[in-house]
Amino acid sequence: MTAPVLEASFALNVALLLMLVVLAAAVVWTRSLLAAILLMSVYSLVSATWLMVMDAPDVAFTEAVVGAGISTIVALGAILLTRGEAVRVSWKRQVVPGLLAGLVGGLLIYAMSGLPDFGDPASPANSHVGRAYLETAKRDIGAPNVVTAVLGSYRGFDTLGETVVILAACIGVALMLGFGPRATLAPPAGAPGDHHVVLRVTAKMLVPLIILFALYVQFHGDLGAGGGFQAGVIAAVAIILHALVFGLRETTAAIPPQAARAVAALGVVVYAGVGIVCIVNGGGFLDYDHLLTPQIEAMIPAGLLGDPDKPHHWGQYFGILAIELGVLMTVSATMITIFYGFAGRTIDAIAAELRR
Amino acid sequence: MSWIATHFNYVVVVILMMAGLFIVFSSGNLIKRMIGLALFQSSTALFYISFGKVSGGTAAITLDAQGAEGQALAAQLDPAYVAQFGVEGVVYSNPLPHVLILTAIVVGVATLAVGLAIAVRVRESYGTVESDEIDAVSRVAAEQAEPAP
Amino acid sequence: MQLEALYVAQPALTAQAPILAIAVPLIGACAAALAPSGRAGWMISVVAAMVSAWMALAVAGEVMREGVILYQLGGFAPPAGIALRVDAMGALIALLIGAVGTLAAVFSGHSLAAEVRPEKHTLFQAGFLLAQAGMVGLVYTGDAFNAFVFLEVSSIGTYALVAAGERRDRRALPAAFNYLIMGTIGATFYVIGVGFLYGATGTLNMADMAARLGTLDQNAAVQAGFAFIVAGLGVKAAMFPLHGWLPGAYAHGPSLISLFLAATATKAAIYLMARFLFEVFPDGAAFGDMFLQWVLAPLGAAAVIVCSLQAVFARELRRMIAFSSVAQVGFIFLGFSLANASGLSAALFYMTAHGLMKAAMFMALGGLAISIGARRLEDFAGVAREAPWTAVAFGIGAASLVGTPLTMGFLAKWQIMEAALAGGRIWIFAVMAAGSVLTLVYVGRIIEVMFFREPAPGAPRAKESPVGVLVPLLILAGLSLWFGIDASLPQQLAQAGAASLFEVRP
Amino acid sequence: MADALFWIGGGLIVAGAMLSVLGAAGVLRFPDVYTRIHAASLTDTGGATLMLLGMGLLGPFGLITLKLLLVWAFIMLTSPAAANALANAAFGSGHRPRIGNFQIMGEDKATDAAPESAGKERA
Repeated sequence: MTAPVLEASFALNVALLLMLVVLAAAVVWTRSLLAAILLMSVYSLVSATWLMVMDAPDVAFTEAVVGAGISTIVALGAILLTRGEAVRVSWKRQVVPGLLAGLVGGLLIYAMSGLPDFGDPASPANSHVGRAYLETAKRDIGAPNVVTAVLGSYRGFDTLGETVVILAACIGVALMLGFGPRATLAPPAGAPGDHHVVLRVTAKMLVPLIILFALYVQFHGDLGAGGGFQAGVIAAVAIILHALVFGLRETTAAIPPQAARAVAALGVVVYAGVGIVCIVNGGGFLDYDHLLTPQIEAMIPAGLLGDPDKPHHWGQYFGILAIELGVLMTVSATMITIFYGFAGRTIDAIAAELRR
Repeated sequence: MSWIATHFNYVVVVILMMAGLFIVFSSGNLIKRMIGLALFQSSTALFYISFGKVSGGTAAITLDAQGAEGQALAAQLDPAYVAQFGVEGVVYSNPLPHVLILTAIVVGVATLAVGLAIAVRVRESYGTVESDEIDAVSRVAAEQAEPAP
Repeated sequence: MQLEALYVAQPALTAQAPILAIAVPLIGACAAALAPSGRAGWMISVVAAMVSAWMALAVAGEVMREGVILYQLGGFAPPAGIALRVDAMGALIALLIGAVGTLAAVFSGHSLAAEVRPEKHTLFQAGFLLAQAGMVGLVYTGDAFNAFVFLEVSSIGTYALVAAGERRDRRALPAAFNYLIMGTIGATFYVIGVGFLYGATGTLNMADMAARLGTLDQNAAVQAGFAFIVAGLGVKAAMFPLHGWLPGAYAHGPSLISLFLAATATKAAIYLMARFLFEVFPDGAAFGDMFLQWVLAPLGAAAVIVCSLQAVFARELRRMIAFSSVAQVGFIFLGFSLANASGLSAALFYMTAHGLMKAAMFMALGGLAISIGARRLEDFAGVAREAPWTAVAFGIGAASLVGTPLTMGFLAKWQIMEAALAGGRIWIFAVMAAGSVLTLVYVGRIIEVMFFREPAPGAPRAKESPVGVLVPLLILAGLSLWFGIDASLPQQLAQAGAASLFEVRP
Repeated sequence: MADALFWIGGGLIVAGAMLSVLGAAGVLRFPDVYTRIHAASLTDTGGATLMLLGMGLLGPFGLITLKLLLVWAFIMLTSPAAANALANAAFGSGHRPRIGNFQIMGEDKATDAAPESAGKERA
């Protein structure tokens, strides 16, 4: 097979990947956990850039909000509660892990020779199901963003599982850190030595803006990059910002931890409930074409969305809207729960646990 | 085109996977191991996305091929490339790996959160997050008499 | 018992039964998380698990009547959409998960009260139901990537549930962490493997994948995909020597989780591995047969011998039984390695038998743990006097583990040995015999301590388990005995499942 | 006209990038926390402004321009606030600004490591 033509962006691809390798090497090498976490954050940003070059804006968006955002916050919280530096590992203890990693790497390198060339449009991966989605998505679903169509409808069951995984993490973190003595994080406003007026004013302006942006990302997912998951993380970041600036007590007064957990569970109920409604209306699970009964569908004005002459897949449209809402609820509530879990535990709480 | 150029991405993926696995296996610090695990998991994202890329492609957000934007994108394609693969109109990259990796990233952050939460509890219970010290504490506890229920 | 008439639900319900078996515990988990009190959470958990088991029963009946069930999700035909694909083998494993899940949910009422802080009960029940839903999904799904998602659904909550055992035994925390690391590496290996297969075939649907692999030259990517999938699922299935996470997680976790994981978690992973071994990589995969002969068989044999020995020398009772689980996984893999229908069917039957007996043993220990906090074997001296029913149920499970006639374990072991003899693999027969002798040694030690030894003076006295524990416990023990006499139900499903996989092979 | 816009826009982007690089050099070379924050935050907002302006000239006028404007507003809001918070935190944790003449470059590292001693060097 002749090699496909490589684009100009290939140079960018190579440069970004090399940066990733350097960052990974630095993570391996450093003993400071703070440095490792910040390097991983940079790694996520660089890989988000790389994902844009790879034509994957949805993934890039997710990687940026998750890798550089939430993961970094959670990991920083964890080292605050544990320890900032890893103990040096003697070189003898690194031989066997090195050999193991080398073994896996060797197998992988051998296997990679069997993969199609980079960028090959005729490779099996790019020509079978993947190509079919591009051709049928507009017809079956009606959303221009094929990634949203596949995520919400063709492989909606995967996305349900993904939402459930998030709920499982919510339950897991709540079980581990959500109970016992709680800390309040920041001192109340007006306490002596409080210099954070600028921060408070800015945060007050930003929190509603960030939530607005989250809603934009949520509802723009059909047309461009975005969707429930990214929007959920962004909305959670607004709440986390509030907690960091105004203290955990203020934030938990507005959104109690129990409420956050309840919303996380309700999100999955919304998602699975859409599936059940489809069954009740005579379709299969998550078959959005049966989401609306014909009577309801007849009530929708033809010109509701743009061109009245074009046929609309109302079931698919509202189905994806509803499940994205479920994803938004679960993801944002889970991220808030995770933050509450880590932020609510302080060294004092640890001491209290130890005395118990 | 040499093999290195067409498989460069895969080689990088392998290096990143090895780095992640090495950290997980070699480090004794629980937090560092979680970081290594995150690195290892994220390398699978690079793997999937790499073979979903189509040369000359654009993001899988369908546009009107006859419209101005579609025409402009189609015009950018190398004629030799078009002739070789018979592609026509706008070329899109494969959306399926993107969907799979969205799921995988989510799973990754869920794992990270639960793992770090357990690590924090280990610190609270044992006073350390180094495997060696935890083992030592456990060994001492095992040698002592059985604790009451 | 005629299986075709096993259970006939209404047609409309039967058609939706596969998805309901997954969705009901999922929604039940959310309801449990929202429940106002631990007691309400417990009730939700029991009901949801029971409905899931009922649906699994409906599916099993349907599979026996109609053969493989295909259920399209989202109304899209595979490979574009995800489909559930249930064969007899999957129906059997899901039935096991449903039954053990229901009994475990009943048992959890008393067990959690003794082991977990009251305010955590609702979340704990939610996590338990998520694990159950994830395992049923893992067994039913026909999509390779969807299987990964369910693998994680069933695992991520479980890590925290194991760690919640720290209230009684703080070693649960590092054990859970270790479990998380190993489990995640396993799942990631699986994803890498699926990635290779996707790169080679362009599809994620297992049936489609199998069809396309059949026409493909076996290249390096396919081989590596196979290796990574087997290694990844091997970690989840506690395949020797990747079983390092298992003894700690089972020995230190809460009783409910140990019992549920020991009975089902490894089984679901083994089942998925079997589907890849025998279904996705069809006859063309010469390396598949080589793998069975030269990798799986020796590893299985090593597991049987090494881990049985570790069980013999273990000091803590739960650890002993946990090591025994790894050894039993070895028996199952020995059955697989025969690579014929009778070996596979015997291995499937063994999986069911092992699930039931291990569930009974861990549940009995959980019942005892309510009254005494004993861990070491000696501390259980003479418990049969204080808690006779619990001890008898444990004894029945143990007898089944050894392979005493009239128990399910006997039939299971005998079938594998018979298949080994029929296939001319004398050495497998010998390993199994040796493994059984070792099993007898450590089970004998336990029985001797529990039934025939005087309690140490001044030691805390055990109490008989409450009724809420005894009922599910005796049902489990009764099932081990019942299927030891009339095994037609699991037997038919196992045989049908094995036959359907092997009819495509020469 | 379009040509001119292209060159002006491109020039602004390059200028913004240069400013960012200068900022990075400042972070590396300036002696204490406060001057480093100063270097980072000023060049950050300035560089971003120039680059966004350049992008606005390169792209078509319309929705994209609006988005760039929003991005700019967001950066102008957050970056100074972040710099302020950083300086506040540094002050709160005992870092004191270094005031006076510094001849010996080697001393920088020592004083960074021990922020309390920085006060002694005040002129």
